[in-house]
Amino acid sequence: QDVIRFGAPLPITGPLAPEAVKQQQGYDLWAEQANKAGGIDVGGKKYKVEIVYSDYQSNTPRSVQTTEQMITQDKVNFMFGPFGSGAAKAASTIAEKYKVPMLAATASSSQVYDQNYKYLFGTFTPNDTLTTPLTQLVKAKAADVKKIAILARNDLFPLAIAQEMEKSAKANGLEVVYFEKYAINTLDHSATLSQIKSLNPQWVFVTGYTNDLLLIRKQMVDQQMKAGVVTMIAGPAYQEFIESAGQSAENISSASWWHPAEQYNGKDIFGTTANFVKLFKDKYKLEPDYAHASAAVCGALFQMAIEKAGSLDRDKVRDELAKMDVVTFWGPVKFGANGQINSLEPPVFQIQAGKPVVLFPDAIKQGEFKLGVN
Amino acid sequence: MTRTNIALLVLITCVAALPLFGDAYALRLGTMACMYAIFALSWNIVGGFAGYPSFATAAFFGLGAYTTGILMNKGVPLTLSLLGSLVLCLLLAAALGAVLLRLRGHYFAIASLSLVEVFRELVNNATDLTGGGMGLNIPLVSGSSVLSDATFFFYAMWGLLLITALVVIAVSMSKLGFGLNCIRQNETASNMVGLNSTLYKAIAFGLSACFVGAAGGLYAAWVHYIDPSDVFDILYSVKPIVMALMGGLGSPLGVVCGAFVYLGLEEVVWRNYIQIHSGVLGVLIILLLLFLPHGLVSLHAGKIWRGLTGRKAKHV
Amino acid sequence: MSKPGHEILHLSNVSRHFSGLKALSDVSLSVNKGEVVGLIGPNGAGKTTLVNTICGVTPASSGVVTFDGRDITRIKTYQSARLGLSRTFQIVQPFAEFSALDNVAAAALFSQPGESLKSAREAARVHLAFVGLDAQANQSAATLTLAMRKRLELAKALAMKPKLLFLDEVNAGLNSAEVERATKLIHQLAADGITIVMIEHLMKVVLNVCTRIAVLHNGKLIADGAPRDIIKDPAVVDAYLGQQYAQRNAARG
Amino acid sequence: MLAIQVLINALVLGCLYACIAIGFSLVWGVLNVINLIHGSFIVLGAYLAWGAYNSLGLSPWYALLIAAPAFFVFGYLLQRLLLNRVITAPVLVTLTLTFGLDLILNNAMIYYFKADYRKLILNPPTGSISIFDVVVPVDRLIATASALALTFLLYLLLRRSKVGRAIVAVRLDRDAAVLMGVDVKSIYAIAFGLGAALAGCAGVLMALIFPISPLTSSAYLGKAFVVCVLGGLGSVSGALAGGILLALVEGVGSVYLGPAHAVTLSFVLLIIFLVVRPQGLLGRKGFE
Amino acid sequence: MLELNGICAGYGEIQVLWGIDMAVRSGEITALIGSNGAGKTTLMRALSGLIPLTSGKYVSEGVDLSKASAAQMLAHGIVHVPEGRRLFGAMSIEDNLLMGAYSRSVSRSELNRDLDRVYTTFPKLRERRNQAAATLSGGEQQMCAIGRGLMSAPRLLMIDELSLGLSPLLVEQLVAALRQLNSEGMSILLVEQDVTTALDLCHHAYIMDMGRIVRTGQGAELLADPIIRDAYLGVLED
Ligand SMILES: Nc1ncnc2c1ncn2[C@@H]1O[C@H](COP(=O)(O)OP(=O)(O)OP(=O)(O)O)[C@@H](O)[C@H]1O
Ligand SMILES: Nc1ncnc2c1ncn2[C@@H]1O[C@H](COP(=O)(O)OP(=O)(O)OP(=O)(O)O)[C@@H](O)[C@H]1O
Ligand SMILES: [Mg+2]
Ligand SMILES: [Mg+2]
Repeated sequence: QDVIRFGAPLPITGPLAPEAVKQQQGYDLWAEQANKAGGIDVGGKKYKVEIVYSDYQSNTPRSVQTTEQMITQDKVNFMFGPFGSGAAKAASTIAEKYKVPMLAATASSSQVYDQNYKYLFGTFTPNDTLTTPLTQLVKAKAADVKKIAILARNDLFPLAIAQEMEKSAKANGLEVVYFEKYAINTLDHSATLSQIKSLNPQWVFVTGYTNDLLLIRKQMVDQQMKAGVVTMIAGPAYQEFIESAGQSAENISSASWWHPAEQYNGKDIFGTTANFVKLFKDKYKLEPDYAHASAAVCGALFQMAIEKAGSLDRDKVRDELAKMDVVTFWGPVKFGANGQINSLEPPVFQIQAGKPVVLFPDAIKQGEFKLGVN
Repeated sequence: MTRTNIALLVLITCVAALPLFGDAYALRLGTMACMYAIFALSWNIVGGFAGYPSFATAAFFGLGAYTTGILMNKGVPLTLSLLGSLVLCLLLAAALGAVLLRLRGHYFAIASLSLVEVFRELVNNATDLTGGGMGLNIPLVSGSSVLSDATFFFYAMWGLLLITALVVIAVSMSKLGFGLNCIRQNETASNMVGLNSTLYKAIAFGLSACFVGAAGGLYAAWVHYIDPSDVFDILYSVKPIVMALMGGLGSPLGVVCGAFVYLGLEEVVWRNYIQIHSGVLGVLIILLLLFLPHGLVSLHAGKIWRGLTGRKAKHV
Repeated sequence: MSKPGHEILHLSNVSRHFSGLKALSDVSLSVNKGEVVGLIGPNGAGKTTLVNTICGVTPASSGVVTFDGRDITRIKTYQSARLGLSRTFQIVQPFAEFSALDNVAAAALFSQPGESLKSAREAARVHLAFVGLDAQANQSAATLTLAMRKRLELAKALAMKPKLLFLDEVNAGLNSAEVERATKLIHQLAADGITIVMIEHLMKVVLNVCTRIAVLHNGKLIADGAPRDIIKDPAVVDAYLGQQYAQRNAARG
Repeated sequence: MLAIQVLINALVLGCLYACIAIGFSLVWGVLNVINLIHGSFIVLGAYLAWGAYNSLGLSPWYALLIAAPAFFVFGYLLQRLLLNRVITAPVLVTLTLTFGLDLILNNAMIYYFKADYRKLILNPPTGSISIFDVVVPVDRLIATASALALTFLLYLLLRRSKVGRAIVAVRLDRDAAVLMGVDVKSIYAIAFGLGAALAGCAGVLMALIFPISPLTSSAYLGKAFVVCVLGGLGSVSGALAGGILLALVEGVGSVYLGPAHAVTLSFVLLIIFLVVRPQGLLGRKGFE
Repeated sequence: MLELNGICAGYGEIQVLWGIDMAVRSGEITALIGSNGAGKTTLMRALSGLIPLTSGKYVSEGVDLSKASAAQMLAHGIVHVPEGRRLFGAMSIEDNLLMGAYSRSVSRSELNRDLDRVYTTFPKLRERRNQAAATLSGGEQQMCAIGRGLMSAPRLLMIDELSLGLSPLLVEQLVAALRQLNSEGMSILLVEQDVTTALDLCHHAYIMDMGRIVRTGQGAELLADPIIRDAYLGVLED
């Protein structure tokens, strides 16, 4: 039986470990679907999908090492990128050297793509596509929001998105009364939050990974900090954030690249967004979030490109990816010259009654923006 | 020159033959092995000879990486940048060493550990120069193909290892090495016989930092992209110690063997156990410590013989 | 004083305290070249501290120390060693893993600039032979007996070619025969022109070798003079020697 | 007002830091072992509290009563069976051993609990009290009180009880303690067990305040290190002083220099402290 | 009180004691004299269970103690005051004394009575009871060490190097204290370099050399023996 091997480096241990689970679930779901359909059709011949996993211990140098190992030793045909912007950027150097197409499921920062590599593609639009609609929504719905405080984890993705936020806040006439980074591994934010509280911002914007956001949210409540708008990126899209934050998640707003409420009718193996959500729920008894979906769509995109190329030749598949212009359950997919997707319109949402409710774009809107976070 | 030092040079020479057999990934592993051997040898100058348990390896690795990265971004060629890393780490470590090495034992360990944190946060916050949390791109010094690239960096790292080993051997045979040995055994007495221990320790700390710094620079050029949490990873400090302990504290041959064996184990375990590799590695470390408390160098024929015949080894 | 000669060591008003505790207060003392000065005093009087202060191990809190006409109050230990001040430790401080030979070689090597390891080892053999440790030259210091380690201390101190030698209780814990041997060595050193300051509780040794005795009590110098006078000094008897000793001494005449 | 709020925050946080550090300090001070597994013990304690609350409905205060003996036994056995074999070896050997143990425990936790973050949410929530605009969260207050109580208990134990005196004696002079008839191996095991029990209890208390994940162990360990050195090794009151000092530096630093610099500041402070006063805030010179 | 039969012991592969036969009589002061490295300390360490015997046995009042641990020796009332005092420096005098009583399970009031007895023997200790042991002068430390030994309720007190590094005055005081304790019925085994003092104080003495007992006899008798004078007393005049 012929197989196509895909390499997927995952941060199974170390600080990013929770993300590894999501990515693996997304990849596995796609592989299962593809194999159930008989495999990938390459010029009339069916190939089974096999995904090779490895743990890079949330350590960027190791992700580079494992990428090379997968390409040279495990002889994978194609690569998925490691998690996040930093590792994807580092690993893409290897893919570029070996001329192996790499699809990064979770790299949004434009810095990842600024080397104009030919073999790297990513399914997250640039960070400003999240912050701009957010700002516009707040401007439109809460005119009295004048002051914003921004607190960012000092790490590639969270910091990049905070900087975008600062830009778009300034562009929209908001006053940025506080902009600070916090160190990775910070346990206590109470002093920082007390200070923010004393500045009386109407909008508090925080970035970080799920644990940072949970920590900060809890300590905001402890400090009895109230604000008209509280935005957190990227945790609130995750079910575990909502569960762990409980009551305090209410009215937190966020933005992400995908939402299960979207209604695309795709040409990929999953078809409609609803179908993807159903398949995912059946398999994992969980509501999928954007991280699951992005991993799955990466597989689906590879499948389409390979089938279109009708060959396993890496350059041909790469060219198909570069030319790609198609609608999927994830949304319309078209990559820019630098490899980053530029066709998505990321949704803005808010936690209401323990559920993420889409506020924007209007086409899939589920509810109205609510002010006031206690 | 002692027999073990000759054995060390022979071992390193053998490693140079790797490109004849291995592909690019093997070369990557070889490059890593050389890098860790440099760390372990360097650590041994302070930790093994002078007996000061330093955790500062990661600090100077990161510093060296960023120095080279920044210089290369300013158009300085690789060799000069590496020299820059080496000299900067040498001088800075010597200066810091003069102050920090007044501390003994645990206290020194903690202070050197804090150096890593301080350096990382300084680099993290000097956003204009280093890119901070956004990381730093380093221009490619690319050869033509994947393999020639890998070979280039392998030999570069190997060469650095050879230089490090030669320097360490020279130190071990010199007055400096003798003095560091005195300091380890009894610092009060060392001072009393006219040994300027502050100077000796500063030199030792400087030497133990400079090759680590150069290796950091080479690493940065090799991977093209660094960020603070990668290069100031505390594991770069811890692993050389584990390697030195596994190989045999104080013996240059031992620590290099320790480095190679540790990396070999890590690679095998990592490949075979996706979910539980770090646990398995932990078990191996513990078993090695319990059954080979004096390191691999103690594993010579006599020892095995005594072990088999059940006679107790002599403890001194 | 007993022997004429120029002043080699001078302390004026030297004090040293350890957070509140005054271990030395206003000690003024001078030692002339060629003298053998005994430094006695009750336990905790500050004798060891005085040596530490002179050698720069615990620098003086106030006061001035001069050696050979040079101010050495703030000098580093290793510098004092190179100037020709050497000492033995009350609690022996060998390089435990080194052989006896290398212990002494270290002393020769680092105290004299320009010495090479090879020539230091050669010099070390001579000093080991002098203290009678030549048979143990290759034995590691950790396995030597206490008496041998005390002799090793002495060999180390000698290898530094001292002008002024401090001996801190070199006889403590030695039996009478050993003490006698050590005393002979000290006599010989004095004859070679080395100035010696010795701290000692064994009065018979002190009386046997010292040309002068200084007495410390509670960090203060309470007496300084010829041995025969000192042991009759009531203050010294009260603080240090005890009535029994004085009586025995008086009985002997 | 901000100043007072920051000060209060720091006091409360300082006590929590002390609680994190105290077991670590005890083990380091008595056994001369830098116990790298301490952070993972704390996390395991937090899981215990989480599990007890979510599956048995047991409030964390009762979980303390389970955690203390359970961790004591765990620590006691670990020391008795494993660490005692290399206890006389140089410090780096025991350090490497605990490094290996930590790899195992942490990996096991990731394997069983998965790496996602959990949070113990009390129902109903405890809320915060505010006096003149100064806010203090009740759960932190309770945790602080418990931390102080634990600290005080340990202090009493070391100062007043026979076992406590033996622990101190072993720390000061192992051989002399043997001569007094002290069974050094079991005292070591008791000390390590106590250290583990304190870590477990700290974990239970931290579960109320911080998200729970195997991945936070290094953050706890880092804090324990700093607090312990600031306060003085093996000193109970020192841990408290060190904890509060650290919390103050972090708090003031993050307000006046920004939160990213607060960490740097605390480590720079640590280095300065080490060089100037290696015995720590309350350690006494010469009695290491 | 204590019978030693052919005791051999050492450190690892280094044998130090080569068949020691010795008897320590009840109610007497026994002195152990010998040149440096003769093995006196080693013998004491073996007797107190700090190092194991390689062969030989010792018996106290019919009980074989050859394999006893330090704690078991203490239980038999055999107490060792080690060379170099080995006080717990950061602990107060009183805590040091209480550590002496560690292996006994007695009531607080009995402990207080014993403390009182020690303080009566060494009044200086009562004065300084809360001072940290490390800050004491050498002689005070020696008193504290002996006091700590007394707190273990010894029937046989073994003291290694009684006068090491002590001023003549303090030696005088300690000797008086030991005489007093002995007159109250305590047996004492003493290692002492100052042969005159030791032979003067003891009832019986053993002389050790190279890990063997070479002479034994009554203190006064040995003191008069010219061979002993020659080998151990030296010619230095007092
Ligand atoms: N580093 C130190 N810290 C604190 N106190 C000290 C220190 N060194 C010495 N002391 C104290 O200073 C005093 C003098 O001590 P020193 O060692 O000089 O006495 P000594 O005369 O040598 O006594 P001995 O005859 O017992 O050796 C003592 O009370 C001692 O406790
Ligand atoms: N820990 C040890 N390891 C190896 N050998 C030792 C050890 N301790 C002592 N020795 C050796 O054992 C022998 C006897 O030593 P011991 O200390 O019993 O002598 P001692 O009679 O007490 O002498 P001193 O009068 O110097 O105290 C010596 O040769 C010594 O070197
Ligand atoms: Mg002294
Ligand atoms: Mg002895």
